Amino acid sequence: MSNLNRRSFLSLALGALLAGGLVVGCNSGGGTDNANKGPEAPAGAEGNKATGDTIKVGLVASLNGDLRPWGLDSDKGVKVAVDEINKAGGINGKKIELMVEDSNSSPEQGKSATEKLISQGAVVVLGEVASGITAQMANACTEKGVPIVAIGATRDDITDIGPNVFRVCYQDRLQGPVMAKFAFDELGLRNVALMTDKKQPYSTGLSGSFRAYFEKMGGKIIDEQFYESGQTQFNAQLTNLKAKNPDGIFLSGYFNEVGPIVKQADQVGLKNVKYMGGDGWDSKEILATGGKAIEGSFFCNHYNDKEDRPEVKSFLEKFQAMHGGLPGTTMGALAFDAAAVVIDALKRCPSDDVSSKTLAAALHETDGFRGVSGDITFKGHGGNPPKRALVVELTKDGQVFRKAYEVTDFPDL
Amino acid sequence: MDLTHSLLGAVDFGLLPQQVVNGILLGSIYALIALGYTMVYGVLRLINFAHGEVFMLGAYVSLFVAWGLGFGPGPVSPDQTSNWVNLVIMLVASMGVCAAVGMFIEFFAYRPMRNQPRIASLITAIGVSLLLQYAGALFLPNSPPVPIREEVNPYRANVLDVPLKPKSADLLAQTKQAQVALDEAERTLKDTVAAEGIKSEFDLSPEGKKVRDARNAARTKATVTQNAYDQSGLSLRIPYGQLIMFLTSIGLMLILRHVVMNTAPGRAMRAVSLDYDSASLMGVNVGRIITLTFAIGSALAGAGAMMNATFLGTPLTTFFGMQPGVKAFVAAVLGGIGNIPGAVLGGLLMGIAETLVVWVGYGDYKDAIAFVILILVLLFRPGGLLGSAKVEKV
Amino acid sequence: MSLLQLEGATIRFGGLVAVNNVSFSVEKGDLFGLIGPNGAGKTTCFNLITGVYKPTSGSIKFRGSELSGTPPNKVAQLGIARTFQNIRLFQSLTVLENVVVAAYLRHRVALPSALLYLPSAIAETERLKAEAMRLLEVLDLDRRAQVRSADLPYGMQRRLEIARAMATKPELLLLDEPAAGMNPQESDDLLLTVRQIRENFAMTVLLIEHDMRFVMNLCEKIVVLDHGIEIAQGPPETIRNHPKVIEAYLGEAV
Amino acid sequence: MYWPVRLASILAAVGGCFLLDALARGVDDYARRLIVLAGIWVILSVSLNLINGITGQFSIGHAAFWQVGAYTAGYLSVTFHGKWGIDGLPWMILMMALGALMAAVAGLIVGLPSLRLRGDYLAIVTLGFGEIIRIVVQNQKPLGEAYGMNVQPKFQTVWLVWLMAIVCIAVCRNLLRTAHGLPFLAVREDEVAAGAMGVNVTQVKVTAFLIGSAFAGVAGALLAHYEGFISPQMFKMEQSFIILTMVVLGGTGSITGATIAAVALFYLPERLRDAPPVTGAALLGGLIGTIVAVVLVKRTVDRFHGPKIGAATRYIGSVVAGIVLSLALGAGFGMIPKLASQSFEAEKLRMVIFAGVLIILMLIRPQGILGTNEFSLDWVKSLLRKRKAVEA
Repeated sequence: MSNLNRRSFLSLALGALLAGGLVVGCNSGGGTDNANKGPEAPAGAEGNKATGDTIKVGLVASLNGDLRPWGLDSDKGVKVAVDEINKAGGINGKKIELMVEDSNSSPEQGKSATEKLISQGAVVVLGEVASGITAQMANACTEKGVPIVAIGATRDDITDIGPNVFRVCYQDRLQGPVMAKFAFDELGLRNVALMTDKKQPYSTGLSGSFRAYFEKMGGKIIDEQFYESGQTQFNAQLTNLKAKNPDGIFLSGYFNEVGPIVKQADQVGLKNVKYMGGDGWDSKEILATGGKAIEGSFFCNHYNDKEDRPEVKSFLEKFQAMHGGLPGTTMGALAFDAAAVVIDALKRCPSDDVSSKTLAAALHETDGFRGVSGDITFKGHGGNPPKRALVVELTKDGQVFRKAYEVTDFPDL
Repeated sequence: MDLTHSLLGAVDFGLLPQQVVNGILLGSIYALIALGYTMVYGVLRLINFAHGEVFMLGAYVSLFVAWGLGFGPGPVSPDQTSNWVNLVIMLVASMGVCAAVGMFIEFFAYRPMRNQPRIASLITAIGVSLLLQYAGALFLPNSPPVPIREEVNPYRANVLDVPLKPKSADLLAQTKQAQVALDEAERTLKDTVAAEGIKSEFDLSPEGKKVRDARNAARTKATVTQNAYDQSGLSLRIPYGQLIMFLTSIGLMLILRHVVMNTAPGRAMRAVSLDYDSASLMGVNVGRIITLTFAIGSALAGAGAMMNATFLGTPLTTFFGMQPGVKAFVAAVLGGIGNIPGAVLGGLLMGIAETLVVWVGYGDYKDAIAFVILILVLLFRPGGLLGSAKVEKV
Repeated sequence: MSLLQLEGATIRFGGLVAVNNVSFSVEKGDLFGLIGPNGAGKTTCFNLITGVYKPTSGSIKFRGSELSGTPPNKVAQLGIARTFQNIRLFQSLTVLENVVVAAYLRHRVALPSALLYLPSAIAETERLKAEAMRLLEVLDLDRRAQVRSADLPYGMQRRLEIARAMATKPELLLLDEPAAGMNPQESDDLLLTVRQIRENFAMTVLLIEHDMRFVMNLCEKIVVLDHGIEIAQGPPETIRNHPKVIEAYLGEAV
Repeated sequence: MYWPVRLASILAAVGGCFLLDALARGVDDYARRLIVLAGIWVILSVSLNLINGITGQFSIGHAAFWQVGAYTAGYLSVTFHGKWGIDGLPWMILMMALGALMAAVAGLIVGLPSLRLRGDYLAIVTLGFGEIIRIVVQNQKPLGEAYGMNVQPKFQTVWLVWLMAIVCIAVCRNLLRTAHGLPFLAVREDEVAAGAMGVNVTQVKVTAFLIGSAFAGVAGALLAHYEGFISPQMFKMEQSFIILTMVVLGGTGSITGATIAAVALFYLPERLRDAPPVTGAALLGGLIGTIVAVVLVKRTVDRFHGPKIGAATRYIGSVVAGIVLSLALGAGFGMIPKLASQSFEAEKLRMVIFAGVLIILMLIRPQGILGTNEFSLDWVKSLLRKRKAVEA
């Protein structure tokens, strides 16, 4: 029927093969072969080796989609670091060739981008800012034996994916307890409610770690309300919360929703309540969306651009010079750190053998690297450097540094 | 199903009236956007997937107008004040630009497809929607997402308090007392901080910490008494913004209904929606009527966008139209798509349903409930609540 | 026992009684006409018989068993096939495919074997196609078998509708204005064809028609409806002179 | 002649898949991944084509079935793998079967309302169902909530994916080749007439949903075990739209069209990764030039009925005019310093180009690449014949 017959079937099968063959033809590069691979970690995953007079470094960033603001910042941050080393003559005479790919804020496109970078010879992959995408990328990198340095993926289990998964940010494992401790000890809060963005793995993870530590300290989590990013009205959740008499509310989501939530909480009639959150709050805009109600709230951050450490100052100057403006979010700094820590490790690689393998080894040896967001040490810590976490207060003039916590402040973690 | 939260344990029936009010206010946003959807669908039978993006553009227009009015991205001087005139300017600009954009999209993307199967226009609509999202992201400020400054809307923070049952006078006194005590404690703490010569209350000496603990205790007490006072009576809190949105959607519904029922273009719209070819044979300028419909529908999206952006302060990205767009479409179908009061009814119903789901403690299923209700309603009334399922002539 | 028997069949749409207490019976082998002015409820009658609508009250019996409430496809399986007033062909299918759809009713091979393209399914397809081709020959459409049905000229589309209905091998064939829009020549041809069908396929035919000449020449029994009410019944001669019928038609003309 | 041809084509299909697999071993992982994902998209597109194109049921929630399949297979693998004493290919086959089964159950649940609903109402119900599934999954602790879940064991082969794609294509094609497919087409064309001809409309619709969703379930199982990781993000609403777009773009009801469109639409954004950066001036100029070219081509399509040669010249003329205009405008806008200095990386543009191509294709060829035709030698021949006839 409808013009279908035997021949069309064959032509179809041929067409399919042809389509496949075309792609094969376009992309035939010298990758390693591990199709039909079993579940175990690959034995022959050797990663890439730098050849010629450049060292290829890949970056996956959300240049499109929901995470675009963070993606653009991480793109800029990495470029500052790469530009700096290349202007200084590169590493042992080899320039860094930065290859940027878009993840379109989606995990599977992030993975495609990663595989593309690896197939093009990247010895290391940088990114992403979101844990969900990073997890996919880490899977791909682990299979190929290429190290990955995550920028802002704070979810705890990301680094469990493989031995060469690194990150330059702290973990939710720390971030939650930091805020819990701060709430309990410094703010004197005892009855705290949570509001969690169910669509964001980041938010659910952070709420969980906050809850666990706060309860461990003797505080009470009196309620947890849920929403999804993209929603705009939260009166229903807040009305519920008000009836529970919280003295503090921990908002683990991103600032897009946090601002309006706090604003609406004021309208619902929540008074004298302290609002707290994680690094997802980090943005200048939260003051505009949260209005007066959000002033005097606290959240956990990686660094503060008003710190007078030399690293911060010089980073901000370089960023300003290159991009004509300051980074909108912390991701600029973290991305710079991710690139800088890789550059630092590349310098320690044997100059005749710059490869994924030697780089991973060098990364593991990183000890006390002075990053913009604080010292980074992988040595003895796997991919999770013991980073400090800052508690900052939102005032009408912006973020004001209030208290810093070290990992050592939490011996019970 | 996740049974971690027990159903009835979390329910506080005292909150029900407030939650229903919340639901109505939430629904009025859906209703406002759904009106535009239903207009376009009613006349053209086209699911205008780009409606959400027109809504998004409307919000950006409001943003730019707000910037132009002096409420720019930079710091705003404290004496910079706004009034309703500014809001009207934003509203008119937003509606106007959206109407233009709607007509533009109709002309370039939908008109050429008019004699094609409807699914083809649907795909074009999806294409337009993607294009506006991604192309918008290149040119419009969205990194980081930008909100409209709250200062531009002086009514945003206001709340209408409708007392149903008076609150306890005793508790009021206690609350005031607690607040005074808290203020006192804050002052003491401030003095202590100044005396110790440190930057903030978080670097206090052990003695100073005691002062702070006292302040914390006072704050907790103030919170508790305040809440007790609030809960001693029964009053409905209605934010001005949402109230205005509610009244606007009802008003627009009445106006639209009047236009569609009692005016010449309205009659033409109905004629086109009933039978396209006959209408054109009867001398209706179908092209113009469709353009007009798109203009009105898009202008409504513009109105909704302006209110959403200024009253709720949602930060804008070029992707933020998608979700309200889909929700509004569901509301329109729920009420009976093509039916103007149906769109409002559907929107309000969805708002109430979503709110009640949150009320019983299932906020994580909030976005699903709209669809569950939709499916149930359509199973029993395939034409939606107020719509009539078309009986096909055989 | 009559082949088809309507007893007090009634259907209301809201306030409108489209068919009001209509009773008539069609015997096996009849060439039965159903006439009346526009809006008399003729097509609604067809829709009641074929299960498109369920009667509000009254009964419709086919070979003695109740039809009302039976879904259209079951009615077709029981042996009643129809054509449509406003042609409803499967437009993007070919002429042959249109007929095979109807013949598929009597297929003997289950779906899985078709999905696997087993020989049984191929043979079955060939059988149904051959069957359909024979019907197309009867209606003189065989040379157009591979044409998209939407591309056929109007008269042929009407004939294809009949061929398609016949492919279900019905005992009772309902024709809804088969001659509508045809010129006198075409309509005469059709008349012969319908007679031929009845002879060769032993079918009973119930038809709605506006063309009085056509009905009077063809039908042996006629029922007249007006405003949903049955106003006359009998052989063509009786109907021709029936005062109520004349009034109904003349009234319409004025 | 039946069995020899049949066996030969089966062998050709299986052999072709292994050949592809062998070829894919020679390329890098990125290219291989694209080949695999393209296969998965082909399954999705062809299976939705059965529901949407062939049976005419307007479903825009296909990603939901995909998700059900993926999570079923993923969860079962994580929980039970290694406990039932099977591994490797048999396990994978089991997972595909179970994923298909669960997706078919979901298809049944969605198919049932379709008995009462038509067109846009059905569309919104399927869309809603997709969202419900996503939200329910997102709230399940055992399924990893919003984060998703790691799936072990991985099963990463090219041949299996493409074999399933071919099976899916073959099933749909077999259906259409026999008389059994006609009732499906009849339901699409006219439900009332189909019912009157004895077609059990209910059964046909539900069958279409069952088969279509089962294949989407297979695609889900394949994806879960290929990626080794699944998350609700991967099955969001936009994915359903993309699948739908593939079907419509390929030509409603055309299996080959769905296949070609799936491969093309999947590769397009990936290919665009390599496009060079453009300046603001060039972008603006190109945009206007493209619009003009499209309007001109569209005008020819709609209004020009002369000989083919004339049409062809007009097409070429339109495109040339578009290119010349974009170059001229690009140079013109280049005078404006702000536009000249602003550079857009292709990475940031690719989704815009994707959307643009989509709109342009629909405007120029709304019936889809292949219309309702299948791609075959006969079709090409008939096309050529028609063309000759017109020219003569």
